[in-house]
Amino acid sequence: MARFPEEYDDCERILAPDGSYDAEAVAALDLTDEELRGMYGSMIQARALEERGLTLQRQGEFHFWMECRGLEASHVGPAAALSDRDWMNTEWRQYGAQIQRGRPLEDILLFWLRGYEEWAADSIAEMEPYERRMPHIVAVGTQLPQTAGLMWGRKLQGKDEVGLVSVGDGGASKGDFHAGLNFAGALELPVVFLLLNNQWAISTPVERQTAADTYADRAAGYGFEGTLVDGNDVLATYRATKRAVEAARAGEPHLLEVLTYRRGAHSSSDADDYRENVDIEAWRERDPIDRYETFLEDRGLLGPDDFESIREAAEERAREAAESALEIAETQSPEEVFDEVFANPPDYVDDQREELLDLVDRHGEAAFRW
Amino acid sequence: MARFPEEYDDCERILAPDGSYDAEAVAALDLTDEELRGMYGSMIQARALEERGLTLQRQGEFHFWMECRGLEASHVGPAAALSDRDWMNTEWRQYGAQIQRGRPLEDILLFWLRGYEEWAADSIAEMEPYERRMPHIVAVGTQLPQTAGLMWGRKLQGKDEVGLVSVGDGGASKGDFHAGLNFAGALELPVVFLLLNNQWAISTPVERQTAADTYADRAAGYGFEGTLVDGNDVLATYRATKRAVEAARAGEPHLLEVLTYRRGAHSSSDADDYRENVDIEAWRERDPIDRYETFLEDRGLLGPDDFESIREAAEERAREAAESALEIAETQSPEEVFDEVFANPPDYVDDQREELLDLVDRHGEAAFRW
Amino acid sequence: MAAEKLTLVEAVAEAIHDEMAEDESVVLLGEDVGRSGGVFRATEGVYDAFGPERVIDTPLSETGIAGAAIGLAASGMRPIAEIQFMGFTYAALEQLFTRAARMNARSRGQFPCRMVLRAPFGGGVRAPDLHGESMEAIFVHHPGFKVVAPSTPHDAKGLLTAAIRDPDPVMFFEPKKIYRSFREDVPEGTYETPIGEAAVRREGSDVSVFTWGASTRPTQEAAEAVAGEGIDPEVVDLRTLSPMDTGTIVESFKKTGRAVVVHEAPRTGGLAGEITALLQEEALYYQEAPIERVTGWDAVYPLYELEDFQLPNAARIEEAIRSVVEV
Amino acid sequence: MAAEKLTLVEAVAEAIHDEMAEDESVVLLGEDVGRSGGVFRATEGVYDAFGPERVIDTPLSETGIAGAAIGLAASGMRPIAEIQFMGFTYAALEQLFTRAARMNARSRGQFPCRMVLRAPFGGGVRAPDLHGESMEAIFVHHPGFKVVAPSTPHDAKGLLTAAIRDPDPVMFFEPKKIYRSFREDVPEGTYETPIGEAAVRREGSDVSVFTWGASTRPTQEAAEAVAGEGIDPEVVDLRTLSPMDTGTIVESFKKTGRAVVVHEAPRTGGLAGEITALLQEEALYYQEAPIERVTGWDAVYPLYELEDFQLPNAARIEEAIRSVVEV
Ligand SMILES: Cc1ncc(C[n+]2csc(CCOP(=O)(O)OP(=O)(O)O)c2C)c(N)n1
Ligand SMILES: Cc1ncc(C[n+]2csc(CCOP(=O)(O)OP(=O)(O)O)c2C)c(N)n1
Ligand SMILES: [Mg+2]
Ligand SMILES: [Mg+2]
Repeated sequence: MARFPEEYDDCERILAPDGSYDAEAVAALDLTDEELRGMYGSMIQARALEERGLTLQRQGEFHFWMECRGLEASHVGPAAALSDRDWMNTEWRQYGAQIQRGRPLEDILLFWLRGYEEWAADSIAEMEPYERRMPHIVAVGTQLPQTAGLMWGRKLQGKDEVGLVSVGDGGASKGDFHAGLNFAGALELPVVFLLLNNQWAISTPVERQTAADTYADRAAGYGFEGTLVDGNDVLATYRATKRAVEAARAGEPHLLEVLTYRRGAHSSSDADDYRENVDIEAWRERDPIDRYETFLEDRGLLGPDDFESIREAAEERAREAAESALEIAETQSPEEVFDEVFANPPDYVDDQREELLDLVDRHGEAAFRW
Repeated sequence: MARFPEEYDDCERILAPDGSYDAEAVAALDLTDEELRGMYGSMIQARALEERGLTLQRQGEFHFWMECRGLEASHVGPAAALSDRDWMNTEWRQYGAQIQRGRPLEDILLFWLRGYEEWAADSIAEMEPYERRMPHIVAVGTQLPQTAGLMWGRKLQGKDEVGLVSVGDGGASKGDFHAGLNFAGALELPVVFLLLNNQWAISTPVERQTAADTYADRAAGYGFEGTLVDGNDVLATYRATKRAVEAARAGEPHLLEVLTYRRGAHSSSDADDYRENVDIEAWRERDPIDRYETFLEDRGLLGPDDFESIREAAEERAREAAESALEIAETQSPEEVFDEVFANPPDYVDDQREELLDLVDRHGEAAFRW
Repeated sequence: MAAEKLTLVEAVAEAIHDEMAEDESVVLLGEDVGRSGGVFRATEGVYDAFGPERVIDTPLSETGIAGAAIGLAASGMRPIAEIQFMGFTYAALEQLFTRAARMNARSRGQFPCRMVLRAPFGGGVRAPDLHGESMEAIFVHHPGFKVVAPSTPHDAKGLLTAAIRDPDPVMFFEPKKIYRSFREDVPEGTYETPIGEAAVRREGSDVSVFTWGASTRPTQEAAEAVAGEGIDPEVVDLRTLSPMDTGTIVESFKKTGRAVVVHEAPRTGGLAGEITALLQEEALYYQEAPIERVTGWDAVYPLYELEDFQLPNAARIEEAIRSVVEV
Repeated sequence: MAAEKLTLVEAVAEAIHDEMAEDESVVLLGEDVGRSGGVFRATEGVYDAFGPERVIDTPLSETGIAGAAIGLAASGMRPIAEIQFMGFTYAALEQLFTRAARMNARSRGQFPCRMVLRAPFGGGVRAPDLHGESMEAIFVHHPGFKVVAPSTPHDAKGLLTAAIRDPDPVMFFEPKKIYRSFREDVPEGTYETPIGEAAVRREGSDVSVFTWGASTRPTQEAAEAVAGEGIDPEVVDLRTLSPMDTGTIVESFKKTGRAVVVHEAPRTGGLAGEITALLQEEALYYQEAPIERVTGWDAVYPLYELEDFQLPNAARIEEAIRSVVEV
């Protein structure tokens, strides 16, 4: 695989790294100024959250954090292209996509602190757009056939909804990838597969992950179309997803490969000392936020002062959200071990909960800490 | 997916259903008369074995049998294209491939009677060509990454060997398919993937198995080439495999889709009452043996009397092999339950074997039969 | 309620049929479950009744089937997924363990994983490798599942109905050896046999024999045989393996003070160990003899003719009963 | 032999390194095992020593890793496959159960499946879901595997060496919580700690405590604590879970007449049941009190701070010891 989007003839792009752009294509996007500014806000908020998360992880408040800088456009554009009724099953690293759909920062952070998620809605019908997602998976790739099933169910219920599901260049090697795409093709399900090719799966570069020229090439093997897009161009990822979502709504799944680059470490547990011939600098020059700022300025939508104030506000929100999330997480108590293990719990759950609470009672919580 | 090979522009063929052929292509095959007759013998022997197996199954001698008629060319040609040192991991249904490589009929049948296989060779170095295979898998598709691993190992040992592994149109939906092909591509392994598209996986037709236009299209997603071949043309399957084997030997895996049709039931347990719009007759007209006989006659290699005598000899051999296999299988004794559970068995194996033998001793074998 | 004489496999088909008729959100998916009615005909007639929208012959991928079922459940549907044989559930385990079992907990109740995964289990049908597996213990060990294994047509229908209605993921294992072994009266119309309740198949006072699935048959035979010798065994068919009916198990043991556990699964790490530990903890002071296990051997499942020596048979069970009673 | 102070994870790396140096047919494969030295650095330095031919960063597919390892074994190589966490072995189970465990039997010895599958197991590192699994029981239950779980650097090196040399598929589970908890003298050069032998970590006469992996630490702590109260526990670290060292287990119990089994895995269907059944069968008449289990709860593994309440700790173990001794 080649490394840069421009090395592929058929890689879609609207914004070049230097901020120059295809004005006609922009016009055709039919995005309001508000919407264009909104995507910027999401990217900035994602980066601010990222920085907060990293800091808190270093301070020992978070056990774990996944890095996201430079990847913002790859998932913010796609999230923006969804309708409110659509579903979005992204992975943890895609903070920007969650933010773009309106998920509260606190909620995002709480997942990192507690490992589970909560919904406010009582039923699917009452869900906010950001709530239209399944809980995060941990076993990479398993979300793909699950999303196929989810959208199959919604289709059977006569809903006109599309599901966007993301997977990485690494996750694309799992058998679930194959099953998910093949089911979607065979059953004509309204699913857009967003392949976030950031060229690394922990320490494994994409060249060792697969000999394929592009991931988009895999679509043909499932009977539908694939598209390759510059993942650092938020307008291009938006446009391609929009098109894919339309196709999916008409019963034709789509595989969208979004080519970007993981500049940071894999996660806070990763020493990131294994890369050979990396060119982080070249990718920093292709930063998705920088080029979008140049565009926004050129279009007169935002200026340097705005950038500054938006950033500051985003940092402030990230700080507040983190504080509040940490506070909420503090309140976890031992009996939560048994919360919702079952929807209709057998007796032993109560028995064991009592056993635990009795132990905690007699020995004190401290005896359980290490 | 279309149903007949001729509906695909790029489907390779040498012999047409009516026996007419591309003489230049035949010359280029560089096959001796002996070799051309040999493939005929294998196909005839496979069909004779098939008939014997079905009869014995109906008589209750075999518990289970998988049907093969009409599929002979799809695997005999590929088996013939291998060198003696190459490996071949086909599935059970491919009797002809085993026969072509010299596997004794008795040995093939014994697998159906005992569920395990035996090798005469002490080591890989001493194996006959037909012994160069892994034991049959039962979980469909699992053979693919295994064959990748096998050939990886042989490559690491500096051997110039290629592995041919077969999978069906159904098995191609398993995650193992994805893993096997992707590993082979990424690690540049000498593997030829033989996709035997007989258009049915038990009751599931290929149109419901996948929306892909051809399976050969999947190769690009793993970074190598794919070819579609008329699976009822033994010369075409031979040629395409030969080419694929050469590519694999040079480090380039290959996906060979061989398009044929399962005319019979899936297995002896299958009522075969589920097919819609089947055109068995159209496929009988495309029978691989019929067209090859026309070819052989035209070339003066064999005539009607030869066909007759070859068939009779094949039937006789199948009968003898079955008798002998049944006789050998009779000799199974209770302690075999524990045979080779481990290469280096822990004590409990002996303990349990003794426990069983003691039970059999005291109660008699009859008490264990139902 | 009127009743009809059904085999176990017919009772399975009837439960599916009736629940699909009652609840539009029930769908059936799996390999060959539709047009062919399943390799064991356990879904016979269902496709004809409900058509290709609700009865789907899937591509050949157990990962895909389980994954899709999980997604269907999340969407609000109630999927019944068939895996052709328990030995083919292995490719579904990642989906089941990492997701089906955890979804309710990880979403704090927002997305219960209402699904049933059906698979025939156990040996005795002279089929190839992987067609005789009894690995129910691994599903019992992994938290988050309910695990059911009926042994009669009546229970098969009632338990499957309960499983389909249960909000949690239920692994429903059908004893294929006795799919067609006998018929019994099965009520027409829907009814539930509660998940989590064992059935005492034979009351007795001398020894408790615990078993489930196809092994209940040789166990009952053995019990009748030793009854002729003056031993009075109680036979408890667990029916549900998770949650186990610990009440019934412990009560029976307190009465008899002796126990034999019978299962087809390999001995080591099988559920006989769990039952023994339970009796230890709850009723040691009632115990009068070592608890014996009559199980499959710790062997790679032996095929065809050799199956006969792997599965617990009446002779072995009788012997175990006599041996614990004689102590 | 000279010795060096190593942590458990360093001992693992050393065993791999030494065996690769001794035997050309040993290769290492897995996600991130090469250039990065593994997410836990358990293969640190191995890539530098043996290069990209013998140390392979594979694509992200546990199915592929296990399948390739099985094929490598068939080719005559001796693969060591790493699965990043036990919770990711699930995608490998079909390959392992249907093939690795059966290959020797189904080829009647022609193709032994000489492979080691290494995976860190157990909780306690405050990592996300699937990073705290203890599902060793499912591998013990499936015939055809050997299953090893060391708890000290010395044993880790010796057992891994033995595992690599063993002709059968060995599941090698490393207690990640104590990867770096302490150092001990580990001999330089290669040596084998025999598979199938338990280690008595503390001799005692009042009660036998059976455990393995990371739980040996709180168990030893608890043993010392109650020793101060005049109770004299014997601590047996099983080290190998299949085959279990039934001799040592039964002997210890015959001596003490009382037992506690400690494991992180969920209680129901865990190996404590197996051990209890074994003691029942072999030594009931030595038994003086119910055998207690101190285990993980039957809960979906609780994460981060809540882990503390899931894992057996010294307080719970002490209490169980006291309770069985007081009877
Ligand atoms: C089944 C499974 N195997 C291994 C892991 C450990 N793991 C977590 S993230 C990761 C790499 C994923 O790479 P990619 O799919 O490219 O996503 P990215 O991290 O780049 O966003 C790995 C191996 C996992 N979570 N699940
Ligand atoms: C993992 C797995 N699932 C299901 C089965 C049951 N089964 C046996 S053969 C078969 C169909 C295979 O179809 P295909 O791959 O096209 O091969 P064919 O039978 O046509 O030769 C199925 C579903 C199996 N053996 N393995
Ligand atoms: Mg990546
Ligand atoms: Mg087929």
